[in-house]
Amino acid sequence: MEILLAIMIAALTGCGVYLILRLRTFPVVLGLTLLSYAVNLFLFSMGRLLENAPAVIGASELHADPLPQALVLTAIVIGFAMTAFLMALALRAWGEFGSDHIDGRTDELDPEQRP
Amino acid sequence: MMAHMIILPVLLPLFAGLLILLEWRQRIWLRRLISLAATAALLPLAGYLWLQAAGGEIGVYHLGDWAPPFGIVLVLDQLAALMLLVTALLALPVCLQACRGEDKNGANFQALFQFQLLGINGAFLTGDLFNLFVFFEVLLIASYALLMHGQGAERARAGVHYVVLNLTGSSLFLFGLGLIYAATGTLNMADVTRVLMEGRLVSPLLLQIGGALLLLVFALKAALLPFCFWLPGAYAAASAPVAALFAIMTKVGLYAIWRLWPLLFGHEASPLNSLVTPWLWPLALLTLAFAALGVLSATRLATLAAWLVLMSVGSLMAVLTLATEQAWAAGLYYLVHSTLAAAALFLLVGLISAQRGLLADQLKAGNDLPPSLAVLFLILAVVLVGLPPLSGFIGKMMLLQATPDAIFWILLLLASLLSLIAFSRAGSTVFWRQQKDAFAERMAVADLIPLLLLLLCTLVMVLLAGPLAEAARGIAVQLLDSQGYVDAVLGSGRALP
Amino acid sequence: MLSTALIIGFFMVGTALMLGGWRILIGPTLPDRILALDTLYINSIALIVLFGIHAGTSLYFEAALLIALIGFVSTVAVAKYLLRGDIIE
Amino acid sequence: MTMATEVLVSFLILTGATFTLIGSIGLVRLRDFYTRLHGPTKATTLGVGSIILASLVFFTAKAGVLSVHELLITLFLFITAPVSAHLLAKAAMHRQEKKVKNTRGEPWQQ
Amino acid sequence: MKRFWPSPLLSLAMWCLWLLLANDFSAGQMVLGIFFAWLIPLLTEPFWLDRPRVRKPWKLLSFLLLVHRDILVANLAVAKLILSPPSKLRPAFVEVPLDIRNDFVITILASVVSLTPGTVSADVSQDRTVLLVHGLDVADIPAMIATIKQRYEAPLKEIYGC
Amino acid sequence: MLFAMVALPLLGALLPRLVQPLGRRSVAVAAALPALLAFLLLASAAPAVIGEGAVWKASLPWLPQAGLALAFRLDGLAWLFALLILGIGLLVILYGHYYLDKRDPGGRFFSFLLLFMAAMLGVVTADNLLLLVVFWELTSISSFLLIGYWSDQSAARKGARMALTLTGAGGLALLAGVILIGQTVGSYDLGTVLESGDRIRADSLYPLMLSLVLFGVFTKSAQFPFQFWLPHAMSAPTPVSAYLHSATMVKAGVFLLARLYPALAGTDLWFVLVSSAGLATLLFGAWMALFRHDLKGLLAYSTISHLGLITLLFGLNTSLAAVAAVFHIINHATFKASLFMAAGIIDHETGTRDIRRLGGLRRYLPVTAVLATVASMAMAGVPLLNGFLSKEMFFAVATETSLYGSLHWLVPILAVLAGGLSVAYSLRFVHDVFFGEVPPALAAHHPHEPPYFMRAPVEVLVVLCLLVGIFPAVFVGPLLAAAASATLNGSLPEYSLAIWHGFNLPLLMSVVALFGGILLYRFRTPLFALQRSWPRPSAPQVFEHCLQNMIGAAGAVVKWIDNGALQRYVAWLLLPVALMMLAAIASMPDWLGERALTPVDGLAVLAAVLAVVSAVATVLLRRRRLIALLMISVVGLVVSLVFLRLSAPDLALTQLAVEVVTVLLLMLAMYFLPTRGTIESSSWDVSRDLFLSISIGAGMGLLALFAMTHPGDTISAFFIDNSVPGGGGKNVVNVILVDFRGFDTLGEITVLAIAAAGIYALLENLGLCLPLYDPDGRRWARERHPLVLRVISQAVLPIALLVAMYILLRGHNLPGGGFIAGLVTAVALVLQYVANGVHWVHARVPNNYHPLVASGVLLSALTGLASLLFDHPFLTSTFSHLHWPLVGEFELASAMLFDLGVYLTVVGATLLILARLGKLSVVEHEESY
Ligand code: NA
Ligand code: NA
Repeated sequence: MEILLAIMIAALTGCGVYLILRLRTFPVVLGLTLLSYAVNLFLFSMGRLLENAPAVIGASELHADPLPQALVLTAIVIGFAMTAFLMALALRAWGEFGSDHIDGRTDELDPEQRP
Repeated sequence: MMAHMIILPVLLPLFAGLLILLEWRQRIWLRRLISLAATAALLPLAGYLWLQAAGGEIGVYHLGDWAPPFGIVLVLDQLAALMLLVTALLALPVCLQACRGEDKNGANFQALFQFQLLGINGAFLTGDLFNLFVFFEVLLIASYALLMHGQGAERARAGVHYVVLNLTGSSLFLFGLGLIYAATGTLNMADVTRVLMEGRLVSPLLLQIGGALLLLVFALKAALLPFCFWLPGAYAAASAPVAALFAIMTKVGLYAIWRLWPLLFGHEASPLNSLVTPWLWPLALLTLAFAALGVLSATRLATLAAWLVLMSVGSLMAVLTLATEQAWAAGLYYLVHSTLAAAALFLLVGLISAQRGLLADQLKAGNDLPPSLAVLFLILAVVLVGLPPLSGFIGKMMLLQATPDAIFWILLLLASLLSLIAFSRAGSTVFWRQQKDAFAERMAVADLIPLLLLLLCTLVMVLLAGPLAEAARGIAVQLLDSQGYVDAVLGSGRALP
Repeated sequence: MLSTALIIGFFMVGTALMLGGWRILIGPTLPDRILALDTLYINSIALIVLFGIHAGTSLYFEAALLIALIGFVSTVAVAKYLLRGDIIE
Repeated sequence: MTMATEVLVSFLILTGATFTLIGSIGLVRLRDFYTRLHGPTKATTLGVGSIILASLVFFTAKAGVLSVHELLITLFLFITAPVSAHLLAKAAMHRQEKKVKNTRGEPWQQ
Repeated sequence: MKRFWPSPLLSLAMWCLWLLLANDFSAGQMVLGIFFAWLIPLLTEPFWLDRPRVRKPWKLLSFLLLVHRDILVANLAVAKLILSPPSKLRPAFVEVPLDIRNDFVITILASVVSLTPGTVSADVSQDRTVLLVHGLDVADIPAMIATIKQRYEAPLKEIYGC
Repeated sequence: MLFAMVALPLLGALLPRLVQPLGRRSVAVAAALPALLAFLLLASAAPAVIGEGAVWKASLPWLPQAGLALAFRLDGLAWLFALLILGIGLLVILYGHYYLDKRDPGGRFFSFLLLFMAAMLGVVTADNLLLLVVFWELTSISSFLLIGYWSDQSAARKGARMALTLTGAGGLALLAGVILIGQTVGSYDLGTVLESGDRIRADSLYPLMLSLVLFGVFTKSAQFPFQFWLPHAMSAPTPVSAYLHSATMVKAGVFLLARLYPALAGTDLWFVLVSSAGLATLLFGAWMALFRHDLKGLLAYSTISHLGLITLLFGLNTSLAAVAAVFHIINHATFKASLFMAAGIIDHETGTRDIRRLGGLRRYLPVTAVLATVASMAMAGVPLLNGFLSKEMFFAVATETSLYGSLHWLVPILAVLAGGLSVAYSLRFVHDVFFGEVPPALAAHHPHEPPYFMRAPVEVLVVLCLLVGIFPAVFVGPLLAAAASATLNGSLPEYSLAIWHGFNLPLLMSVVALFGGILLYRFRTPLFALQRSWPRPSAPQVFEHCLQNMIGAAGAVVKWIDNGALQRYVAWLLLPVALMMLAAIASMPDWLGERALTPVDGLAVLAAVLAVVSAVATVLLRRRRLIALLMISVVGLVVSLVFLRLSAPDLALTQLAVEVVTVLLLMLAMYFLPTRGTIESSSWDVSRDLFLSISIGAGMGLLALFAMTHPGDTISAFFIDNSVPGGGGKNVVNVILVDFRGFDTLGEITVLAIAAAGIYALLENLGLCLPLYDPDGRRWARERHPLVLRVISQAVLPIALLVAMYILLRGHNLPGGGFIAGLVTAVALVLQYVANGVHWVHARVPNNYHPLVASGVLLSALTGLASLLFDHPFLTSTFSHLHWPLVGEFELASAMLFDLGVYLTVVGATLLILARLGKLSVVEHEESY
């Protein structure tokens, strides 16, 4: 299971990083989303894995490390807030210079796509 | 009750911001009142905390009454107190300036301003790594919004760059935290150090990578080359009060490095010690050089100011890596000076742009300007270039004395020469090359008050240079004593249930 | 016996998931992909419940409940986007 | 847990899983979107439904007290699933997705 | 009365739902359930369109049973269809004229049609007079229309008396 | 008293500016007053300092840590210079009052002048090297302001900038040198430094120190090759030129030579550097002076030349030469200042300073003519005038110098040549201006003698020239002795101040120089031709040109490093990560640790495959954005299933809920954004990105594997043990969130609140045009709100609320909690927006969610604050189990209240964000919040 999780983390991180390095705002947003999935899994895995051992007293005799879970929860919320802000910012940028290029370059943009 | 004073620098802005958001009838005067009151209250509070810390005893506050390393702690040592004080000193004038009308150019300014302070103060106080992350996010999201305050294409562009970079940074921060937790099994800064000292690391590798990632993120926040490219654009694009407030932002990154240097990065028991230290020195010098070139090539006053911020980052990072008492003392003095001076310059640039209409702060001949602005510009130039007798010179002098390195000397001196050239060009262009026909608007004295407050601070820094340097020395000594920190934080924990 | 049934069940639902994933990948039409995603959600409800039985705990029940309750919202949103572009108007 | 309940639970599980699978098979196998749209309803109704029943029986038998909250899942699905199908159909018609030749009747203009 | 307790039936439903959720029929949960059963209808009242009162509750129960039976049967039928070669399918878009006019009831009808495998309600005409249904394998269109109207629309009409 | 002497002009600098409204006269008085007082103080010190050779000291601590102190000393040398500064300063003020035009802002002028005066006094009286540097730089600044006084003239601005740049650079070098000296000596106290000359000279860094200090000196005193800034500083008003560029500032350099003579002089390096610079300057200045047509230009170059002479003298390394140098400082100050003022008078009366336009002025200004003639004779070194004496001394030491090895004869020869040149240009100054015939244009101008008090200063100085020249021993003897001994730190050589030393080599040289000079002047025309044939680049142009190139280059470098492309910034940020990862992979001891792997089954593999494939598909299909969105939500679904599988139900629930909201969010944005991207990245970019993403991905994966298989003890045991007894909850994760680490959660919901408020502000008055067609060019569907959706969404709302309440309440003991509950509620409400539109919803709920958000965070914060009332730290939780009849046992925990706050915040923030985005398409005017 650890190996599978590691592979997932690797894949999500890699894809996320690649997308962050794109030139348009939307792929970048997707990239950050993917990366935050990867981060969450990674952070979670730092508590080591346990099956059928939720950190609920009385539900099982073994308990998975609850701390990373709590951290991941916080991370998810913050990540959501950040994604929302970036998305809004992308809209603002699109409105400001009629291009969804991350550097606001308006060239190579077919006219009817301008707002 | 006095014990709870430590939490107030966090709670004050928090509640102020919330009250402003709660104020649904959108009465601008009421919001300003709340914001000003809270910001003003920070000053005596920070002063009190400074006096508390100045004794040399480290104050520890157990949130939720949970003893460290299990609960989150706030730690008030002299460094934290100093940073709080600087923030308060900076915040009040900036808030005043914003209340002169800038805050009307967009929604929620005052609330966001308070939240920004919340994040900054929290970052300075916390003794917990993950909590540090949380406060970083608080101050970042607030800064994103503040940067965009007033909107416009330039801000949008700078905003996208700033936000995307920092979001990436936040992800790296989390990766790093995870690795540090995996390596040490704890999140409390002091506890991490204790684990280090007791050699209970799961694996040095995990800590190395984790710590290095953290350092990278802090370097991004502090704007060290090659992670500094977001800075000039962002600072130049931001509206004057925001840019002035941002003068402390890079210092937050520096603070984080500084805080963790004795505990983690530079600790002799740390596997990071040999790994990261060699990198910072050259990068710091490169940053200094790069910033100097930027200062010379600036075509706008705001850009010039932004590059100067970067310049201070370079010098500070350099002395930081020396990790000697003298170097850190000099660095701390310089940190305070550079923060306040840069903020003052940003405010002044705002005033100048307001006077010059479309020309704004571009380095082109414009209309006649009120002599008061010229005088202030001259004084600020002297401060920032590091000419005697003002704080810049003293800071520069202390840096030189503390740094036995030829390259650093050459770069620092060249940097100040280049900024001297840049300032003389800028000043003679903006204030001397004037079309006589155009007339100057009347300058309301009230507009100058915030700026004068900041200048007063730098002046005090000159007059009380001796005592201040002594205090800085004290901070450096306390900071270098990592054992003392660990004992103070973990030793004073109540008996565990 | 129960465990055998569970294993077979897991296998079947898993295959169902795969098929859904396949449909998302190949499309061909956008509605197809959306439909496949919706199916994926529903199949995962089945999976979660099965897993609950397998683990002998009802701690995972809320997850299934949540998907059943709000999982359709994203499908609706995307469909509305295809219809009107503007999902909140 | 008695043999009978175990048999019952296993049966329900298999039924549910089967119909879930068939639903997805339909999703892959059928020719056009409109017919594929029918596939998932299996999964929604009988598929999930009987697995829910399995869980209900299982936990009731396990704990000895009646455990019926599983029913809510089906309830919610019955409320929400038709909307998804409805809107997807509308979307497909709006986009004039092609239908198999032998379809009688015409989709509506949206 | 209406202001403080807008919809008794909804409240009842809420209460049952709560007990189901809690999966625990203790006194505490019942009290808590009553609280929410009162509160939530009060909060959500403004969101409700005109909801017809249920005239014949017992009819409703039998109708539900009928629907479930049909679902079961249809599932088996459609399962066979799916596994048989697709070319043998006889799909069709069927326009079912509606007698009921109430939005709520029409929605229930549409949902029932969609839930019974083999038919998906694809659209409702703007004037609420026609329900467009897509059948997976329709042998005889008029027959299908009749079935829908008699098996589902009629009982609904009776239950809600509209 | 020393403090007073420096402080008076410093504080007095404000005076003129303040009294400006009271008229020009009062301005002049206000300026003169502080100077006069300071002068009197100085005079009062004369008996002690000059008479008994005492040294007055005064000191205050300033920055002991850095060795900086407010320490002053007044010895002979300081006194001499103070005398020049204050004495000539006073005269200049008097003169300037008449010189300045009515329209010129006199207040500003005199303020700067006094500021400069104070700075100079500081330089000469400083007893602490660092303090000396402080004042040194101040002189640069104030001279910058004075030179640029007529700021509307481009020449003035350029000249000022050039002067500031050079002297500023010099100042920085000086600072460096001084710090080096201080660190070698271990003190910045002047006395100590002067005592420890041997240690300094012995130090390995001595050459560096010396060159740094000398760089400062040469730039300040306009020594070759840094002489070029001085002539262009002449664009300053004449009083300034007279004061700064003849008497004082340029003397600061030579003063420093004198001051540090005991500490630095006496080595070959010193000799080579100082004397050769001096010699070169001496000749170059004299030569250039001869060809100036501008009176002030001529004087400026002659000043350069004389400074060179002084420097040369100091460079000769003999104490006699040093004495000569000091003596010449005195003399030069007097005659040069008077000449400058004379030039100013001429300019003032004739309106020109161009020698070619002048002539025969003796008819119009006879008195001035006489004064100027005498002064220039002094400059030329004619006997019976002070210039003659010091020149004699100079010749004397020049003949005796044994340095330059075999070339020792070179010095006297060149000395004579320079002497001749100075005679020539002095002659030119006098003859071309006051004699010969009057140019008609000039005659038309009707020049006449200036007001008496404008001429008086000149008279005073000229008289001094004569007195010193005739009775040196009386008038200058003691002063020279005191100053020289101070310079040499005690030991005075044997020298005599007499006009007549009998027939000797120096006298011969003087005569040769005198007649040679006259001949030079007589046959100057070929020389002018020769001079004109040489290229004469104007210094400011060259300087500006270099500066522009420098700035251009700097800009280019900056642009090259920072090309303004975010892609590169991010790459820079990620590059270290990638390298770290590669290093880690390379150095990784054992990927699989001792911890046993948890068993794998088909389902897990399947999920992993689904996730990986979908992630890759997201990347590949990113340009078809809707599909990419669907793909990424598959990833999200799988991730939450993984959480579920690995015993993290809370995470699974949260992930699922967030997933839905995120999709809504992206859909809202996608409506406006272009839905198809274009291919832009170059292949190099792509390969770079591939390298980064692959290495970082692989690294993170392997690190995760490494960490997962290497167990270590963590602090978590504490949470599990104390969750129920300490936190009163069975769901440890939730207890951590609301209790153990409630502070994090408070920050987290604050982030959410800030994001909401920020997004609200961000999207304010953002006008986006609404696409009329979908990406495939199809018109949008007609029906806005499908019936079925509307009805069902209404049915879902109460159910969702109920479920939310259920999840909220159970959160403390079972998976759930405020955040998930909040999202469920928010989703149900957003569904109302989707199904019925903004107007419909806002007719039913308050459409301003700010207060809701705020009250949520406020509730949580106040819950935490409550504990302060019981003097427990912020966020200290409490809980108790109540028992009610009929209801039975149930728990009340402050944490629940906290969680309620979380719930409200999440609902408010999510609605605020999504509704705001939704409203973008709804045309309506609403006031800014
Ligand atoms: Na793209
Ligand atoms: Na909208």
